[in-house]
Amino acid sequence: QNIGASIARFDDNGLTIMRNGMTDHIATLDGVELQMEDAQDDVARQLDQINNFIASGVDAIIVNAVDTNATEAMSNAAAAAGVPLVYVNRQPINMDTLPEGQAFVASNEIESGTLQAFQICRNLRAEGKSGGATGYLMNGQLSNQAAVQRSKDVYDVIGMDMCNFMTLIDEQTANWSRDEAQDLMTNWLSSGEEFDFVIANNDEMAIGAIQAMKANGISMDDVQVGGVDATPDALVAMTAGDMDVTVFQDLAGQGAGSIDTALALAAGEEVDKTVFIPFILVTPENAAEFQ
Amino acid sequence: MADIILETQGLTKHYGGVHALNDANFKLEKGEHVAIMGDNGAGKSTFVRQITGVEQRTSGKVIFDGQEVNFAGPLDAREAGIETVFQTLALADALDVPDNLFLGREKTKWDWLGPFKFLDYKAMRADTLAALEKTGVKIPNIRNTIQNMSGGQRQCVAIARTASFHSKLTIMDEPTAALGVQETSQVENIIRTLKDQGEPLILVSHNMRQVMDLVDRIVVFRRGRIVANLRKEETDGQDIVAYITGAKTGAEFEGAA
Amino acid sequence: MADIILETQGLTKHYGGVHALNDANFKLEKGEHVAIMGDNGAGKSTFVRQITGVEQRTSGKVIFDGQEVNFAGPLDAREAGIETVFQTLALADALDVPDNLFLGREKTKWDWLGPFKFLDYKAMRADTLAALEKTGVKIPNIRNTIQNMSGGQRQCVAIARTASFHSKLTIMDEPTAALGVQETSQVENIIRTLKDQGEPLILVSHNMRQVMDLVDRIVVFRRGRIVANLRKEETDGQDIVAYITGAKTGAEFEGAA
Amino acid sequence: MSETSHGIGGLTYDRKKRSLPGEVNIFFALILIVAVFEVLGQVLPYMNGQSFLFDTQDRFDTIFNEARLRIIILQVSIIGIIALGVTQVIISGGIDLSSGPLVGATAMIVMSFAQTELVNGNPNPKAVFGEWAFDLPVLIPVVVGLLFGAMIGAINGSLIAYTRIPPFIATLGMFLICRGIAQAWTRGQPVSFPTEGFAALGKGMMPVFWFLGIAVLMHVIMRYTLHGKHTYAIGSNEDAARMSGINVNRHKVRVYMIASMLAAFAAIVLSSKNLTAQSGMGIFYELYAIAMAVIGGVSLTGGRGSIPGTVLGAMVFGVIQSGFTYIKLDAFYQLMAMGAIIIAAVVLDKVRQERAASRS
Amino acid sequence: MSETSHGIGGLTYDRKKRSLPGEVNIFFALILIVAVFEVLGQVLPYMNGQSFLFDTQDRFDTIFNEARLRIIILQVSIIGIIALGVTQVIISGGIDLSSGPLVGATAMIVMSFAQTELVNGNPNPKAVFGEWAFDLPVLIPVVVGLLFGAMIGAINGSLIAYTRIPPFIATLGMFLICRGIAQAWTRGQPVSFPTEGFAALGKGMMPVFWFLGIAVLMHVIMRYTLHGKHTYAIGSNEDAARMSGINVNRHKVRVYMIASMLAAFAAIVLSSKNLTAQSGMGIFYELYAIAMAVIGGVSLTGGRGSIPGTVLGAMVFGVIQSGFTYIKLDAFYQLMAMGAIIIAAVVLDKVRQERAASRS
Ligand SMILES: Nc1ncnc2c1ncn2[C@@H]1O[C@H](COP(=O)(O)OP(=O)(O)OP(=O)(O)O)[C@@H](O)[C@H]1O
Ligand SMILES: Nc1ncnc2c1ncn2[C@@H]1O[C@H](COP(=O)(O)OP(=O)(O)OP(=O)(O)O)[C@@H](O)[C@H]1O
Ligand SMILES: OC[C@H]1O[C@@H](O)[C@H](O)[C@@H](O)[C@H]1O
Ligand SMILES: [Mg+2]
Ligand SMILES: [Mg+2]
Repeated sequence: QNIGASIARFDDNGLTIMRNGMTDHIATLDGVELQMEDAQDDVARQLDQINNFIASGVDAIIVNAVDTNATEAMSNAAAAAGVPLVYVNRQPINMDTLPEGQAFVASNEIESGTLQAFQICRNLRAEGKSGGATGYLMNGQLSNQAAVQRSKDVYDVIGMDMCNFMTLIDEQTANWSRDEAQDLMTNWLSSGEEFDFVIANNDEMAIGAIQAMKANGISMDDVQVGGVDATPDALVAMTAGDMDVTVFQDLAGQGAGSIDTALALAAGEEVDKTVFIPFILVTPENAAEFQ
Repeated sequence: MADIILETQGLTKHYGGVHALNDANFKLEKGEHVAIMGDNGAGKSTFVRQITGVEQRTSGKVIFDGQEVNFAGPLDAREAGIETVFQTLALADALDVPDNLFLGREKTKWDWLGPFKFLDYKAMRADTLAALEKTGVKIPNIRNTIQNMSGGQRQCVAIARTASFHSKLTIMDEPTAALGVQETSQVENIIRTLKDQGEPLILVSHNMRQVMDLVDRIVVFRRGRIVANLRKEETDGQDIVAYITGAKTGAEFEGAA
Repeated sequence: MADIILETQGLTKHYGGVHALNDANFKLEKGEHVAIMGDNGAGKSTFVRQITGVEQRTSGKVIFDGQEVNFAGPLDAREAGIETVFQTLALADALDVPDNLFLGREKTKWDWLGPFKFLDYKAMRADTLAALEKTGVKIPNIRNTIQNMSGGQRQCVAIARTASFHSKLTIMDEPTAALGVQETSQVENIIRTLKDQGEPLILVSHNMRQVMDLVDRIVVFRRGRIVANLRKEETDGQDIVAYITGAKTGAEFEGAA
Repeated sequence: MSETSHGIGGLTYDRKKRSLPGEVNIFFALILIVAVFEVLGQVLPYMNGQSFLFDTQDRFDTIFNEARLRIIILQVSIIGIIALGVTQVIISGGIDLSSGPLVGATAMIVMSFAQTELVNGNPNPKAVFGEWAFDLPVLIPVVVGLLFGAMIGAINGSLIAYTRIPPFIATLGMFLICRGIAQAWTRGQPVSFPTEGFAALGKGMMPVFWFLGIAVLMHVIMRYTLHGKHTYAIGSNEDAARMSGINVNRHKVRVYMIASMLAAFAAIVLSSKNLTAQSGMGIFYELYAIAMAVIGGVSLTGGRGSIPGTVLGAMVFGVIQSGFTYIKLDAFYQLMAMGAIIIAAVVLDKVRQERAASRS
Repeated sequence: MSETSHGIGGLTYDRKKRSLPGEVNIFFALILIVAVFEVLGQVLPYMNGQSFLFDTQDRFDTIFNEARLRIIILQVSIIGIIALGVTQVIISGGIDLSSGPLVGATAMIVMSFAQTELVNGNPNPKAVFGEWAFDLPVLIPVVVGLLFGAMIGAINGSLIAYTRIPPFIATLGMFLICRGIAQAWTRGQPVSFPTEGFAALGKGMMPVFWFLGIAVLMHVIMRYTLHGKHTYAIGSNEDAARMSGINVNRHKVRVYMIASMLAAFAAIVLSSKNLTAQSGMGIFYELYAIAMAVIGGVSLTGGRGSIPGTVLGAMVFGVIQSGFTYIKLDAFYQLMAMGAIIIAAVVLDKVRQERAASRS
C-alpha cells in the first residue's frame, strides 16, 4: 500500500509532532509505505503535489491543508482520479459536500483560542482584577488561518460580559517566532505602560514574551501569559511558574488516525466521514500529564 | 547673427572641487568646421557633454540654431539636430552591428503597433553594410556582438552611425584615435563630404596633421579655459603647440589659465 | 637562441567562425623594440591576448624566456615578467589613481597579517605622483575615482602602472591613442628609457611617425596573418602602408592573406 | 539575407563554425535530468522498475505516462507566466522581487469580484462585498486584476526610471507593500467560492495553455519588435541606450508594467485553479521565477537571454519536482537536491558555453 | 599627505568644495525618520503626547528613554551582523541569498552541541545527541558553528569563483540546501535548553556588543587592508582586477567565507538569545541584510559602499520597527509602511547625491 501525504509546512512545530505521529504509526504497520511532501505553505504547490501523487499511482492521499478554503480543488482532483483522500488537522471548507471516498480527521481552532483566553480571564478575575485589566495580543503569521481564528477567539472572549473588563493595549504580529516576540515585547515595554496579561497565538511567542519581560525585571507573578500548543519548552516554562495557560491538541493522535482512515478508505471500507479531536486546556495543575 | 549655428556664453562645469570647464565663450558658424585641441584633461569632452545635455552645466548659456537651449539629456540634443560621436562611443555591447547603428531610430514595419512595431532587420542590415563601407573598416561578421569587435571596429561603428543621419551639427570627440591608417583616411573623407554639404562640425582631436588638413579654425583649451581661437591660415603646428602647452595665450584671452 | 625573449610558433586563435589570428610565427630578441602594425581588426590585440594568457589560444606555442609557457591567466603572465598595457586599459573605475596604479601589488605594512595586511597609503601616494610625473599628464586630484578621469588621463594611469615596475618584457597596445601632443612625447620618452635599459618591448600602434621614431623592427598583420617583418632601416612609411593595405606581401610570407 | 556571410571589407566568415544558441545547452540539461530519473526508476530497488515518463501499467492510450507529462508542465505554468515577465525585466538590467507578493494581493482582490452568491444553495460564507459584487461577468475580475497589476508595475517602473533607485530596493519595498495589501484586504481571511466562469480560467490544463500562449507572444515581442530590441539595448548599456536617443525612462516603465500584469494574470489563473485566494499565496514565487529565467540563460547583468530559454528553465523545475515525488525522495532531502540541481544545471550550461567559446 | 591637494601637473584642486561622503545622507534620513515619529507622538490624539526617544515619565537617569534606545539597536543587531558580511559580498560584485537559511541550519547544529543535561532537575526533553554532548564547554558549539559557516561559504565562493556561475544562482541553490539541512537535522523538531555558558553569548545587550565590535573590525578591514582594497577592485571591474594580477578566485572564496562565518555567528547569538533553535529561524534575513546594506549606500553593481553605511542602514530598520510599535500602527499597515519607508530612504539618498553632484 502506498500513501502520499502533503503537509502544510515541515518546519512548523505543531505539525512536526503530527508528522512524527504519522511516521511512528507507519512503522508499526506492515507493507504500508508513506511518502510525505512539504507544501511549504504554498496552496498551489499542495495541489500540484496531489497531482504528482496521482501520477505516481498512490493508493490514498492525506492532506494537511495550507489553506482550508482550497480543499475543493483538491477534492475534485482526487475524486476525478478515483483516489481516496483524507484531510488531517485542519478542517476543510467543503466538509458538507465531501465526495465519496473522502474524510477528515481534524480539530476546530475555535476551541483553542477560546479555551486559552477564557482561562486567562478566569485567572485575572481570581487575582481580583475584574475591575479592569489591560494586556497585549501577539498574532501568528497574518496569512495563517489558525492565527486569524485564534485572535478572533480572543476578541470574542473579551466581548463576553464576564470578560469585558479586559482591554487590549495593542496587538501586533510576531510571525509565530520566539525571536520576533522578544523584540516586540521589548518594544512594548519601552513605552512604560502598565499591563496585566499577554496572550499569544502560540507557545513560542509566549516564551519570547516571557524572556523579554524577565530580562526587563518584570515578575512573572504579576502577568498572566498564555500560549497554544503545549510544546515541551512551554511545559517547562509552566513548571517554572513563568507561563500560566496553554492548550494541547493530540496532534500525534490525529496523524495516526489519518493513516488508519486512509488505509480503510483504500480498502473500500465504510468509515466515519468526520473525526473531531478536541483541544485540551493545560494549566500548571495538569501540566505534568502532558510531559 | 542668423549664420551662427552654436554659441556658448560663460559655459562652466565644476565637479565638486574640480573646475573642469570655466567660462567658455564659443561660436560656430553654419557650414564651418572647427577643431578643439588641448592637453588631456583640458576640458574638451566636458565641453561636449555640456552642449549635448549628457550632464547639466554649472552655469552659462548654450544657444543652438538661434534658440537658447537646455537639453535635459542627449535624446533632446539629438532631436534638436545634434549628432555626436562620444569619446566613450556609447555602444550596446550585447547587440550586433546593425542593432547599434540603428539604436534609437530603427527601421520598422507595421508602425500602428506602437512600441510593439516590428523591426525591419533586412533593410537595416543592407543599410549597415553601406554605411560601414564608407569608413573603410573590415568586419568579418556584422552579426557578432559589439563586445567582440576590435577597438577600431567599434569606433567605426560609432562613426558610421553618426554619419548615416543628417543633422544640423555634428560633433566628433577624437573619432580616429583607435583607427588604422586606411580607416583614418576614410573617416577624414567622410568629414570632407560633410564640409562639402555645408554641415557644420566640431572635431576634438590630438592629431595636428588631421586638424590642419580638415578644419577652418582651431580652438585651444587649457586647464578648462579657452586660450586661443585661430584661423587655420594664420597659424601652424608649432604655434598651436605653444598655446596647448601654455607658452602662449591668445590676446583676447589674457587672464585665462 | 639564448637571446630570444619571446617566440610564438603557429599561434592561432579562432572565435567561432572568426579566424582572428592564424599561424603567427614571431620572434623578439632581448633588448629589442618591435612594433606591430595593421588595419583595424587585423588581429593585433588578439595576438597580445594570446601571449598574456587573457584568452586560451586555439593552437600554437608560446616560448617565453627559453621556456614553453601556457599562462592560465594574465596573473601568470605578469608573474613570469610580462607587463602589459591593454587596449582596454584594465582599470577599476570605482578606485582612485594610486589604488589603480598599485592594483595587485600594493605597498603594505604588517605583512604577517596575510590577506589582512595594512595598506601603506602614504608611500603609494608619493610613488604615484612620481610615476605620473613621467607621463606628463595633468590630474587635478589623484584621489578622484578613475571613472571621473578623461580618456587621456586614464591611459596615462595605465601606462604609469606598467612603467613603474621592472619586467622582462613590456607590451603596449596603442598606448598613446588618446594622448595629447605633450603626453605622447612624454610616453615616447618612457619607451626610449626602456630601450636604454635594455628592456624589450612590443608596441602596437597605428602611428607611423611614432613607430619610425621608436622601434627597431616592424611586423605587419593583415587579416589575422603576419605579412611582413621589416627592419626599420630597410623600409619607410609608404612601404609599410603597402603591406598594411595588402598591396604588397613579404617574400617569406607568400601565400598569406 | 541569411545566405550572405554578413562580412564587410572582403573578409569571409565561416558560418558553419558558429556557436550554437545557448538554449541548446539547457535543453540537453533537461534531457539529462529526465534520463537520470528514468535510470533511477530502474536502479532503485524499491521502485520496482517503474518508469518516469512511460506508461508501464497500461493506464493510458499512448506509451507515455500522460498524467506525468501533464503535471510536469502544469505545476510550473503559473510561476512560468511570471517568469516570462521577469525575463524581460532582467534582460533590461533590472530585477523584480515584488512578483510573489503581488500574486497574493492580486488573488485576494480579484477573487472578491469573482464570488458567487450561492454555494450549494446557501449564501456564500466568505462574501467580501455586498450583493452587487456577486456573479459578475468573468471579465470584471480579470480586468480589475490586470489594472491592479498595471498600477503596481507602473509604480515600480516609475520609481526605478525617474528616481534611479536600484530595482532591488524599489521592488523589495513593493514586496512588503503588496504583502501588506494582501493581508489588509480581508484582514487575513481567505476569499473563496468563485463563479463557474471564473473557475474555468484555471481549470484542468488551462494554465498550460496560458503559459505557452503568452510565451509565444512574448517571444515575438522580444525578438522581432522595437520593445524587445530596446529592452536588450538598455540592459546591455543603459548609458549608450540613453545617448542613442532611446527614451529609457518610458521604456522601463513599460517593462515593469508588462511584468506586473503577467504576475497579476498568474494570480488570476492561480486563484481560479485553486478556487480560493489567500494572502500568503505566491510565497517565494519571485525567487523561483528569477531562477527559471537564469537557468534558462538570462544574464542577471542584463542584455542577454531569451523567452524559449526561460520556458526550458521552467521545464527543468517541473521535471525535478515531479521526479522527486516519483523516486519518493524524502522531503528533507528534496530541498537539498533541488538546490544542488539548480546549481548543477547552471554550471553545466557554463561549462558548455566556455568549451564552445574556446573551440576552434 | 592630507595637507596637499593631491593634484599633479600644476593643477589646483579646491578641497573645500568636495562632496560629502554618502553616509551623511543616510544619517540625515535616520534623523528625519526619528523626527517624524517624535512629531507623530505629539500629534496623534491616542498617543497622549508620549515621546519616542525621550523619557517623559522620569523612568531613567538620563533624558532619554533608554529602553527605547536599547531595543532599537538590539533588534537589528543579529541581522546587522549578517549585513556586515553581506556588505563585502555586494561590494565585491556578488550577492548572498543563503545567509537566512544558513542561520537556521547553523542554529540547529550549534544548539545540539550546547544542550544541558538537566532542565529544572528533569532530563532535557529535547536532547539531540547522547550523554557525551551534554554540558560541553561553550567553545565547542561556537567552533562547530563557525566551521560549518566557513564550509558553506567556501562552497559558495568556490562555485562562484571557479565555475563562474552567477552568485544569485549559487547562493539560491545554497539557500535551498541550507533549508534542507536545517529541517533534516532533527526532522523539524526544535532544539532547546542550552548551557548557561552558551546562553550568556546572546543575553541582554550582548548582541549589540557583537554587532558593533564586528562592525569596527570589518570597517578596518575594508578601509585599511589589502582584503578590503581587493574587494572594492573586484567589484569595480573584475576583469581589470584579474589583469592587474589579483588572484580574484581565491579572493572571492575568502569574501564568501567571511560572509557565511558572520551569518553562522549571528545564528549562534540568535539561538543563545532565544534559548532555542528552530529550522525556520532566519527566514527573510537575507533580504533584510541586503536591504540594510543597500539603504546604507552599498551599490548592488559592486565597487561602492561602506561598513558605517551599513550600520546606519541597520539603524534605519531598528528605528522604523520600534517606531511602528510606538505609534501602535495596525500590523496590516506596518508592512506597507515599511516598504514605503525603505523606498523613501533610498530615494532621499539618491536625490541628495544628485544634488551634490550637480552643485558648483
Ligand atoms: N565626473 C567627473 N568628476 C570629477 N572630475 C571629472 C569628471 N569628469 C571629468 N573630470 C575632470 O575634468 C577634467 C576635464 O576632463 P575632460 O574629460 O573634459 O578632458 P578632455 O579634455 O576631454 O581630455 P582627453 O583629451 O584626455 O579626453 C579632467 O581633469 C577630469 O579629471
Ligand atoms: N571575442 C571575440 N569573438 C569574436 N570575434 C572576435 C573576438 N575578439 C576579437 N574578434 C574579432 O577578431 C578580429 C581581430 O580583433 P583584434 O581585436 O585582434 O583586432 P586589432 O588588430 O587589435 O584591431 P584594432 O586596431 O582595431 O584594435 C576582429 O575582426 C574582431 O572582430
Ligand atoms: O501554521 C503554523 C502554526 O500552526 C499552529 O497549529 C501552531 O499552533 C503554531 O505554533 C504554528 O506552528
Ligand atoms: Mg576627452
Ligand atoms: Mg586592438
